[in-house]
Amino acid sequence: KVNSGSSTAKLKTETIGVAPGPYGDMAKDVIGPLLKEKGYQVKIKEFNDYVQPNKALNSGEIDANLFQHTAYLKTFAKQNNMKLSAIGETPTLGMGIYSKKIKSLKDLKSGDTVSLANDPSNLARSLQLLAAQHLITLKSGINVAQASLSDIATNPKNLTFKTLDAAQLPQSRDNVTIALIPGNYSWNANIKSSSALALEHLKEEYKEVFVVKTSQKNSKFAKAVKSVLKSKKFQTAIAKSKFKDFDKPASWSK
Amino acid sequence: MSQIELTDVSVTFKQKNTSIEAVKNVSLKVEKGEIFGIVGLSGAGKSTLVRTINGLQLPTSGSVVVNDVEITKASKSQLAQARKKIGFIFQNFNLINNRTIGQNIAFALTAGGYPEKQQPEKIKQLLSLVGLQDRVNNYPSQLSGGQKQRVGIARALANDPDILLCDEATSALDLETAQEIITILKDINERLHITIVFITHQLEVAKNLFDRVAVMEDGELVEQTTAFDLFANPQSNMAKRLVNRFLDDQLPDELKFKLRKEPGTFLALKYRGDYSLDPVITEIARDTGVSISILQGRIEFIQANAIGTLGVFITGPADAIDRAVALFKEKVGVAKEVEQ
Amino acid sequence: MSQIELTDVSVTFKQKNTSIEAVKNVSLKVEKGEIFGIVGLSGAGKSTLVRTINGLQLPTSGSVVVNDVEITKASKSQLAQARKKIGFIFQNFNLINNRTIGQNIAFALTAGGYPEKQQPEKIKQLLSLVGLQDRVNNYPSQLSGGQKQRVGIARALANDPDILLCDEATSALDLETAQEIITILKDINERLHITIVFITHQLEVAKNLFDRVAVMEDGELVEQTTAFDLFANPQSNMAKRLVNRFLDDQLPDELKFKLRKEPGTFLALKYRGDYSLDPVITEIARDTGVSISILQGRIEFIQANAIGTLGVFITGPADAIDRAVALFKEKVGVAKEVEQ
Amino acid sequence: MNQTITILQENLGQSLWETFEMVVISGVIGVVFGTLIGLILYYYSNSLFSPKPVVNNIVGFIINAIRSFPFLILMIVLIPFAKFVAGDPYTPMGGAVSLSVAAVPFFARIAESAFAEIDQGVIEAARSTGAGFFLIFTDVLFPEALPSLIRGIVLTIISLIGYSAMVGTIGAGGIGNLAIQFGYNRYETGVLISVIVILVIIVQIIQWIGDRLAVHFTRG
Amino acid sequence: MNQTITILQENLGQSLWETFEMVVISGVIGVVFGTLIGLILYYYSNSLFSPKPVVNNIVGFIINAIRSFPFLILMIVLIPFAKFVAGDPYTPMGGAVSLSVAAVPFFARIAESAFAEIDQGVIEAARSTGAGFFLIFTDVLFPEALPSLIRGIVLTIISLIGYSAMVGTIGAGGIGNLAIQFGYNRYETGVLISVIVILVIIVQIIQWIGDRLAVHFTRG
Ligand SMILES: Nc1ncnc2c1ncn2[C@@H]1O[C@H](COP(=O)(O)OP(=O)(O)OP(=O)(O)O)[C@@H](O)[C@H]1O
Ligand SMILES: Nc1ncnc2c1ncn2[C@@H]1O[C@H](COP(=O)(O)OP(=O)(O)OP(=O)(O)O)[C@@H](O)[C@H]1O
Ligand SMILES: [Mg+2]
Ligand SMILES: [Mg+2]
Repeated sequence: KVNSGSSTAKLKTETIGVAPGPYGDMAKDVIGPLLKEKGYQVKIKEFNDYVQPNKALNSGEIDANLFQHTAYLKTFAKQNNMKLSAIGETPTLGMGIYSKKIKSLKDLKSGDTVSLANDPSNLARSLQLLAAQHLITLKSGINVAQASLSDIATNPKNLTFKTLDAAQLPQSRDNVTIALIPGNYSWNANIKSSSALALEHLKEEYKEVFVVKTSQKNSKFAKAVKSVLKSKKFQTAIAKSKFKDFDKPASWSK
Repeated sequence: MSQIELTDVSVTFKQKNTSIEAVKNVSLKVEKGEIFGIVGLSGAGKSTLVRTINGLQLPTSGSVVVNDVEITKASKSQLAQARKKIGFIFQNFNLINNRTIGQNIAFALTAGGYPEKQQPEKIKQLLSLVGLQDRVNNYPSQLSGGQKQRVGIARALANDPDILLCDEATSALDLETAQEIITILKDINERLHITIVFITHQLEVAKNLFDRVAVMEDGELVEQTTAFDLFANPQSNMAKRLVNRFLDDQLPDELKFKLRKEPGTFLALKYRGDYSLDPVITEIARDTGVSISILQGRIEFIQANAIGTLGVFITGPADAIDRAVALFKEKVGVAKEVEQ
Repeated sequence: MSQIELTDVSVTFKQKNTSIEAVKNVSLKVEKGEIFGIVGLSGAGKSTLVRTINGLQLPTSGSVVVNDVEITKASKSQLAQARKKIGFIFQNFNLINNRTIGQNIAFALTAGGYPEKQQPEKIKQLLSLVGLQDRVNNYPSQLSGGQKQRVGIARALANDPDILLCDEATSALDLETAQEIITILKDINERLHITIVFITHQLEVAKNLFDRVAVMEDGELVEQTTAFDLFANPQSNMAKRLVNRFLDDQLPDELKFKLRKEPGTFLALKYRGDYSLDPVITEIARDTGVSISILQGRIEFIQANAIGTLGVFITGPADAIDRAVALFKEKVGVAKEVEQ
Repeated sequence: MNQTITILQENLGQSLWETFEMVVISGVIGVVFGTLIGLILYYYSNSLFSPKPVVNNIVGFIINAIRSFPFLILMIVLIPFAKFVAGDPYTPMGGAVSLSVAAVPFFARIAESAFAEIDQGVIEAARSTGAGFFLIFTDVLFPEALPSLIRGIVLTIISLIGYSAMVGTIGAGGIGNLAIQFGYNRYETGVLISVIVILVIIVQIIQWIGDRLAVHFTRG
Repeated sequence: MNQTITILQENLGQSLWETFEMVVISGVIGVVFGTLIGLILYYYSNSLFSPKPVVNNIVGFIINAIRSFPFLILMIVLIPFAKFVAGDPYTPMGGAVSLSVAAVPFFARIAESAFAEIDQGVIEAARSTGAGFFLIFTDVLFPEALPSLIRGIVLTIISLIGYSAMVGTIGAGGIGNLAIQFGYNRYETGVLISVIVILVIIVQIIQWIGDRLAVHFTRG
């Protein structure tokens, strides 16, 4: 029934849930126009939260979402018994360690404070980043995707950890020694990734994915999204947009 | 069966260390169409007693039966039903502050099931009865004390009650307005045979209004009698105290002093309903030759009998005075010589 | 300068469509140590007038000067200072509900700067003055109407005020308690020379208590006179209405009916302070040979003068009666024949 | 600055409308049912009516239990209910559901307090007429408590405006959420300040109207 | 289940203590300063005291302005202030700062309403003694408003417990945050339920005590 006609009257509206950050804008400003060409009017619904966009998707209130990475999606789907599927990756901005107090992680002194996000997904990533920088070690045998403060095995620098709402992290640099800021917030706060003391090595499983219900995985809309995300047009549009510095999906380099 | 029957009613207020027995074993009956008064000193328990009649105060023990309904055991709806026919005029008015006078009365009318459409007319009528027809849209705070009391009266009369309980319903009113109200109450009582229970400390009111009267002292009912006998023949100490203070004015000190310098004898003649039409004074004067001047006194006509005291000053020859005093003692029954 | 001087005081309450002139151009002076009464019908403007004296009600126009302080223009602290020496007894008590009787009085004491340590003693004293010494720890809701009023009186007396404003301070009290209070007030007035302004509709109170009295009608001050002249010689219509109702009891219908069947004449003798010590009745009886019986009446001693009315019934030969009536008319001044 | 204006132009109108929708719906429901429940609490505790501690305690317990939920949790727990009531829970309507559920017990306590302050003497007089409870409510309790209730309504509405900022969690929108999405999550200070200025004006107007009404209905 | 118990064992004690700390501090500050401001609002609006619409409007405007901030935004805006007051803003103490700032205007309106309900006649009588305002406050306004104030305090404390769940945003901890972090973000339903049960019990106890006190101090 859906044609690729250009008449707006015939456009089918699809709602995409997003969380705070650049991905909503990406969905609206870059993906939206491309989908419109395929006959879909994209409506963005903003959630101030990381749980509800999946719940809303699962219960059919929205048609897709774009706010999470694969690791989060897997854990969430498993824990909540949901059948959700990623149907394509988008460019992603990684987490970084930033500071207004020190110039290098080497300057960290014993007892310095570290702010990190309090939501499980970002917290786990932050801990992994700290571990990767050898600031802490994590217990062995844990699920690193769900690591929490209690999973810290050693903390040689005696760092004090402050878990905050992720949006608070950029501002927290005034009050702590270092802050681990997820990409979307550092981007929002206009913090240059070049100023980071360290950057996350963005694993594939931390790339942002476009998610629909598994049962809808092969719907016309899903197919349209897939084709948009794989298209050259999308890559050029990203290159011209403010998202041009984001980590590209692995498939693009091929 | 009487319209109101209290049997052995007691009300005790429990407090931390003590308890106050406001009403002690009071039994009384009020018949339909009667105007029944309750008098007593401040704090005697009058208000508390009357409040048991419409169930505002549950007695600690005893039974209250009104119109054959046992108030103490009545169900909620029975009680509401009973109350529709019992008007209550409160000592402290208890008007709805945020509603106009008219709305205050409309409330009572609606409560009694008076048709809404005819209410404005009835409200006008009730308010003009108490002289407040032009105040229908005023709020209670815009009225004087006496005006508020009159609204309370109008409200209590709204539903043509069978029984009207009045707790010092005229105490905030001047004599003229009070007497107008009392005339209205008496008229209603006569026309509609409603029963009125009326607390007052104004004995003028008692005298003009009551058929029977109960005297309370410290929670107890110390006397129950007719209004006339209360004044003519008080039995209890409390009744005597109340009535004597009303009837027997004290001779002022200045007068006593003046009299001391004059030759003569001062007598307080007690009229107790029998001698009023006999020309006692002139007869004795003629018989003994003394001169008698009337200094002071109060003779009330209560239910067509004269009751009161007259302070007279007797002058003349010493022996004539003695004879006159003796005659007065004999004729007027209770004559009392006042020490000068 | 007088202690209280009101000059041309008017108070108008504005309402939506109308405005109520509660007080109209009232000027009066009250001297130090005087007991000044205000009487009038319900709604006459008495409370409103008195409230202007301590600034609770600002006059719409006119000036109020108390102890040389212009109340209408006083600063906040001047006003507070002035009020410390003005006690006010409210018509509706206005006690602090959530504080005990003792605390209510302690509040006034503290306000007046009474040393905290001596307060319990003073409170005891004040409460026993009004007969409530055992109620110091009770809350107002646990008191009867009259008891609350007595607490209000005790509170107003707490700070040994120079001026005491009493708005129907005894209206909720029985006669006995009221007279006790009045004795107390008189005593305080005599001992401490405090000035008392007293609103009442109880003319017994007026008679016993007042030096001078103002009569209000519809917001206007229609008469200002001594207490004696109010009763002896009322000038304004309103004063006459008030006084006559107090002094002249109506002859009951039953008696009129009875008298009609008897041969004789009914006379209402008006005593107006002059003839009390003259044995008028016995003299006239002797001179004319008629018999005179006293049916009803009230003779009050007000400031050592007898004032009142006596209803007498004259029997005897027709011509003798005529002569007696003529003599009464001549001697008692204002004798009035009552149509039968 | 330009950015701010663009964002406001795009979002302000709708956000305002969403907030209006949510606050009006939950305000009305909160006030109506809150008054009702406040009345029940009052009725079953006042010695002049029908003191039944059991009923009072049960009702009190239920509304306390609801009040015990942090609003965020309440919102989540209520999603199925919101879906049942509003179809799509992730809309202003859905937000209004949880706001209403929060508002009812809040206002119930305010109403209970307003009724409890009424002079017992006036209620005695009302009872003495034999009036039914409904009439006593409409003609005595309500007018006597009205000034208090109005002040309570203002308190509730302003609280609801505050709470409505949180419904962004379930994507319900509104002006508070606008402030959070842009001002908080995206550090668009211009948007934040604009929204707060607008909120201050709205709150001020509501307070002003409420104060005026409260004074108007105080005749005592 | 085991997981739940472990989490509770590890966190419950401290979270409870943090909530207690925050609610008590902000409750006390809110009630004390709220009463004060409520008194100011009352004083400058009541015809028996010193009706000064200007002062009243300015104070009213300031507290309305504070109330206009969504709590989340308020918290963020106040971080520098919290840092100044509490040293480290990301602590329960820091949370208590924003809770206090929110509680003061909330309670100010409650107090204002409680004072406004007092019978004018009683205040006239108090004024007639020439008493100063402070004495009138302690001996008349306060006791007469006390039952209302107590009910308002209960309302405020319970609201603060609810709000305190949000201070997790700035890492201030507390039991509400425990529910959100574990129960909501980590799907530990056991923790969520346990926390809510605890909250229900706490709220119930506070209400119970408040009701009893309110009745006790109502002597009218
Ligand atoms: N709720 C209460 N708690 C304690 N004592 C009370 C209560 N109500 C009344 N009393 C006491 O009971 C006694 C009788 O009070 P009541 O009001 O019946 O007196 P009353 O005869 O109407 O007096 P008054 O003429 O002064 O109105 C008084 O001593 C009063 O203090
Ligand atoms: N706030 C007000 N607004 C409007 N009218 C008022 C107000 N206060 C008093 N009045 C009116 O002013 C007139 C005088 O009232 P005031 O209270 O002075 O009478 P009063 O002589 O004390 O009467 P009472 O003996 O009944 O107490 C009355 O008609 C009253 O209704
Ligand atoms: Mg009484
Ligand atoms: Mg008056």
